[in-house]
Amino acid sequence: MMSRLAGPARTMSRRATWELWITLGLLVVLPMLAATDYALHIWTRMAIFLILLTGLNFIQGVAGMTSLAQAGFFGLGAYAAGIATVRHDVPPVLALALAPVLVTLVALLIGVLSMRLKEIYFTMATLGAGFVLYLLFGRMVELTGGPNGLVGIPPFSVGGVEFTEPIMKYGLAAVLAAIGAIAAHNLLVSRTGRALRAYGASEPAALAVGASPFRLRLLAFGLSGFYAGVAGALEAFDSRFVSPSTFDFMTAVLLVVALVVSGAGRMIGPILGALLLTGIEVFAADYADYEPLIMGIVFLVAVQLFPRGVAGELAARREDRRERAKRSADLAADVAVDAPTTLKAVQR
Amino acid sequence: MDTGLFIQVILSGLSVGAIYALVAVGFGVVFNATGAINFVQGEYVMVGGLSAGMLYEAWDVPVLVAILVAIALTTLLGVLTEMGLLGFGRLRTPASITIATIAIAVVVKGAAMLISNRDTFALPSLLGPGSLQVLGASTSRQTLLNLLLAVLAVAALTLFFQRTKLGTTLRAAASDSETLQTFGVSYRTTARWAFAIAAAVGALAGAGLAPLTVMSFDSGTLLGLKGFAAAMLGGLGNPRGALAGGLMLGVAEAVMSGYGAAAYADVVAFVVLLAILTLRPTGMLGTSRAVRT
Amino acid sequence: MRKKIPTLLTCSALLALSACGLGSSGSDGGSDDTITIGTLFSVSGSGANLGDKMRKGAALAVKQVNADGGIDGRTIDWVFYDPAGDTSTAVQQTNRMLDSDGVELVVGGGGSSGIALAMDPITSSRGVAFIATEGARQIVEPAEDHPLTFKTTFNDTVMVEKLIEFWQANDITRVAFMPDTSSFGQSAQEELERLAPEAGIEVSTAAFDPAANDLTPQVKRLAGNDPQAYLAWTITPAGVTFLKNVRSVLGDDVMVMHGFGFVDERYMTQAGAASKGTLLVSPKLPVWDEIDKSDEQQPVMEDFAAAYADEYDGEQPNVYAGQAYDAMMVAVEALRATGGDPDGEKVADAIEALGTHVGVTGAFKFTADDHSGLSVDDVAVIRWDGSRFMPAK
Amino acid sequence: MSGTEGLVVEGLTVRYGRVEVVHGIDFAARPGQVTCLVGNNGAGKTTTIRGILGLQPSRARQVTFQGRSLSGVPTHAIARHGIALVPEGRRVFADLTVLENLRMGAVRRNGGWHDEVTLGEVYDLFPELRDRSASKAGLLSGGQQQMLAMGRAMMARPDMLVLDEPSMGLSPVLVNRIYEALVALRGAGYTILLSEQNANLALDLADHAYILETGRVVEDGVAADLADSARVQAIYLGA
Repeated sequence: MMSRLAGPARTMSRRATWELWITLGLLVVLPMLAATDYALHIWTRMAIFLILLTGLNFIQGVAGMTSLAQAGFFGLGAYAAGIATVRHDVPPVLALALAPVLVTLVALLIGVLSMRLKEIYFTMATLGAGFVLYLLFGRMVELTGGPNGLVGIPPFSVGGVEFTEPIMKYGLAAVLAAIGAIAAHNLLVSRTGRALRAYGASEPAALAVGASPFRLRLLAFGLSGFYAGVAGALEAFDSRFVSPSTFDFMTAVLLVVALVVSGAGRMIGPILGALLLTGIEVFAADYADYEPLIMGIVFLVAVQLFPRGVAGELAARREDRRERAKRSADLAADVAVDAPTTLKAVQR
Repeated sequence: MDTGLFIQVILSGLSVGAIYALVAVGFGVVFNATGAINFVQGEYVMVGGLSAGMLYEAWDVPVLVAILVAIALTTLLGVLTEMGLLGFGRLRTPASITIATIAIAVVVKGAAMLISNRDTFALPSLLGPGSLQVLGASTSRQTLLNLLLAVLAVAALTLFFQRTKLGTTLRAAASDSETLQTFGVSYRTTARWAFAIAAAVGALAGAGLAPLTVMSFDSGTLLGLKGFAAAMLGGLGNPRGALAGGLMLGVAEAVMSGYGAAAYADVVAFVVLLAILTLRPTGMLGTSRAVRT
Repeated sequence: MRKKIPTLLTCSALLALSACGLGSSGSDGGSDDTITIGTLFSVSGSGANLGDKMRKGAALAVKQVNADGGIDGRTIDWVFYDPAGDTSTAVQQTNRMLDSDGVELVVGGGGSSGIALAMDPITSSRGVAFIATEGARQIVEPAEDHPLTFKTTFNDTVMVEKLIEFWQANDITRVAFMPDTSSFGQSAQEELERLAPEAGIEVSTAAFDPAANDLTPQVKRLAGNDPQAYLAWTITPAGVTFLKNVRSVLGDDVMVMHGFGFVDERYMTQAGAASKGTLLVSPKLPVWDEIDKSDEQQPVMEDFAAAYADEYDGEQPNVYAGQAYDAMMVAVEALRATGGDPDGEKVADAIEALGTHVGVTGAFKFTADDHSGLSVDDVAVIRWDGSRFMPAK
Repeated sequence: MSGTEGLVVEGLTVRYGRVEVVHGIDFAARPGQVTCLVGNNGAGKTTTIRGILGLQPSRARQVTFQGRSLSGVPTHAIARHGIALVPEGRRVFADLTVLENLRMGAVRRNGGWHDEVTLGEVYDLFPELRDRSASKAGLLSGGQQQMLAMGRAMMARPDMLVLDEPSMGLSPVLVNRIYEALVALRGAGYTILLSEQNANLALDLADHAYILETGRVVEDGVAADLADSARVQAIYLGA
């Protein structure tokens, strides 16, 4: 079992490193392509989505379970940072550090309760958790400002320098997104990461490398919460306004779909998904009345076309091609020499 | 203790719970056939109620005819849902089918928004406008009808599943759909029937709900999610469980509205969903289906 | 390396798409013959119905102004986006309007107070005037913190004052209040709980979810305090359920009231017999044909109703259409006063100097301290008599 | 390997995910005969059967039944060509009663739902099932479930009966019981394809046999002749 895993694991690591470089490269190149204030807002948003999706990728792509709680965690991070700075005058730097910790704790708590459930039941438990968070954002008026939202969030600042310029906001989000991507990559190629991936592929394989599936999944879920917490705090300092509508059921679904159709479980998935989400936001704005209909159709077509994700689908096609080539070689050998021993030799 | 309030809370819970029960039944039927959670279920309720309302208000169709046509239309939508999900032969796992149902729900809602021109539509109660007085509390006559509908629908479906060839086939599909295929029954046939039944029951819920409030393109989504919580509460896939779960959830919400923090009433369904999944995921009346790994 | 090519291709395709999306929208507004006005209304998502009515009202105003030769010969170039009820989308779209579409003045705040509150800091920081069409008074109060932001809707304070005035005139001291849990209901709840006790009115409150399908537990619970009037505050269909439930639980004699968000003939008709006799605090628009001809607002409302019906296949305008129409017209009046200069401060000064702008919703008197401009005099208590709205006695 | 009768398989390759399990095997099941695939656990017997029935993605130069190609045909349509499966592990419909399970076997056959004649034949062959006809199938013992699975397949009145490891997990007494039933079915003229690890029993019953090792046919011939083969002895000892 070990030996069979080792080979693919090594190529997977090489591929992951390559995809990490693409991700980091895009974070640098994108603002060079378009650097107007508006474009920088969009790239900032993309970087925030990248962090969210990198986090979601641990649970969706690696552990192989769908979580609909990511929007709720995102909101929890945003409200934690917002409430800390607005109501308790916590310095933004500290708020940015505290928000992910809080969200991680909540994620672990929900994880402990729901982690042992089978796939679809786990998904519905995360839906419940996400919805409870979303509803609480709107109901706890004293704390969150209720449905009107939380106003007056200060800009992010370090040592008296306020991050109000679009380029500075982008810089902050991009640096955190890059750190997040590098950390995710290093974790994925580590022993734990291999165990996690093995777990996503099949349970016995993970058991064979001596990992506890429960703890691995919990780790993945906790990480998804941590990343969502960072993204949430960034969102609060970027918009300087937080309201429940941003963290609703639709957001949770869009995050999952964007990741699934772009390639869950791959290092490249989150950046493709983030580009997709920002792309949708930019383009959908031009089709006011038909937007929900178009979104739904695009979303359905994408899921039907790429059930394994764009990246996964391309990989599968490559494999198919290689397979076909090998098969024609097999057939040729079969016709030429009708002996099993020779066949065996060809297949090597 | 104020008995009037108590009775009122129970009546209200049963009134809304009957609707939840019908939605929950739909979730169970599709889940049994496909293993997936059908997020279009709430939209079936919306389409059923909205199209009946549109037929009645905009085209002056008699109420009963409007309801029957609406149920037929929604059933067709159920069949179309199956085609949209499985017609391309690419979605295989329950998880991917579940995600795709969300996409279809968004399409249905977007189309309903345009077709209804964002307007609301209502239906009159089939039993007339008066209300029923019970021990100092009061409820619409439609409530009685809805309870009756929910009980009858569950009884009819139970009979259907136990006594008919098609119903037995659907139960066999729930038990082991792969083996069923080796006896010549295609997965898509059973799935299509399941979606059609779920849609018809959903439309019935919509027609029952429309006289209590008014329907708009936006009425289905949250109702669907709450109906799912009810289904989990009673045990997913079991019609009698759906009835019990629906009524329990309805009453729990009403208790929150009548005695607790009313603003938090709609949080109840999701707390119940979380609690039932973590404590007793097979539901109160559930079978021994494996839900944990 | 070769293996990566498909992935890279996908990547760069997406990239190119995004980049061209950002580039193509970079039309520069502010050319000499047009003035670019940007608007957000949620015409999809929940509340789509009222967003659509607002869009119709604003569109009518733009059409009329441009047909009359525009503003000093410059026509309005209207940019419209739909944030679908989501504030973070609205923030992006506001940035887009200001940074990329060349929008010089913003009218309409997405159709929900939360969105308008999120937009205000962005427009203000760019020095752009913003005329909102949403309810919450925090959008414009305190005025010194919002020098460039105005709104053409009633502050909840004004509505609540009118309600208290009405209750006092009718010897009502105990009121049951049912706001929904949206921003619309929450804002009203804050105001009512702040102002009613001072006026000696006892308010008992039970909130409800806008998607609720039965409100009898709340009604019955509030009935325990023996209130003399039941008031709901919502814009959603749940208001119909409220009417039906109150009548069912408490009979026909009790006083039932709704806020200005529910002034809609369609809702009233759909509630059937349960809506008869419902009292509503409202602008005068729904009863424009019943009020005294000497009222300075009367001809404005009549013209608006006629033009609206003409434009939209005989449809009658509601208060939302009126608010949006007013917001656009206030912007136009101010721009005419500045000679077409859209500079935020100049526009704001012009609005404050308009004196009285007689609009569809009321006679606006904007001042440096009051950026909402409407007063109790602009509010009417109206009554649904079973087939139409009438002024209440 | 001539003729259009029976089942003809040439160059069948079946994979589970990325792992190829069956590597291009050839065999045939002639009408009116019992054909047996013999091999150890993991030799690819079940995978082969699943591949033929379309339950597992497969490739082949040719798979025909009674002259009609089964390649690319979905499982439910293959079943309608007249092939009925008694799957590995029984796989009875646990929530259905015994009677309902039997009726499900005939669900797609004209008048099959009310076919009391075949039902009578099944009950005569397995009287235990008649006694428990109203019980939930999930409550039956392993042997009874095996009988039920066989009865269910008989209800389809198939042109060919495919049995996958019918003796697995059963006590010797019950194994004998099942094989007695198979002898009776052979006598009744059924075409049978049998996969079996219990080589001696299977070769006793079969007319023709194929020995599988790690996804390949390593030997084939008249069943009686193969019984003495060293390979078969190895399998028998392994089992």
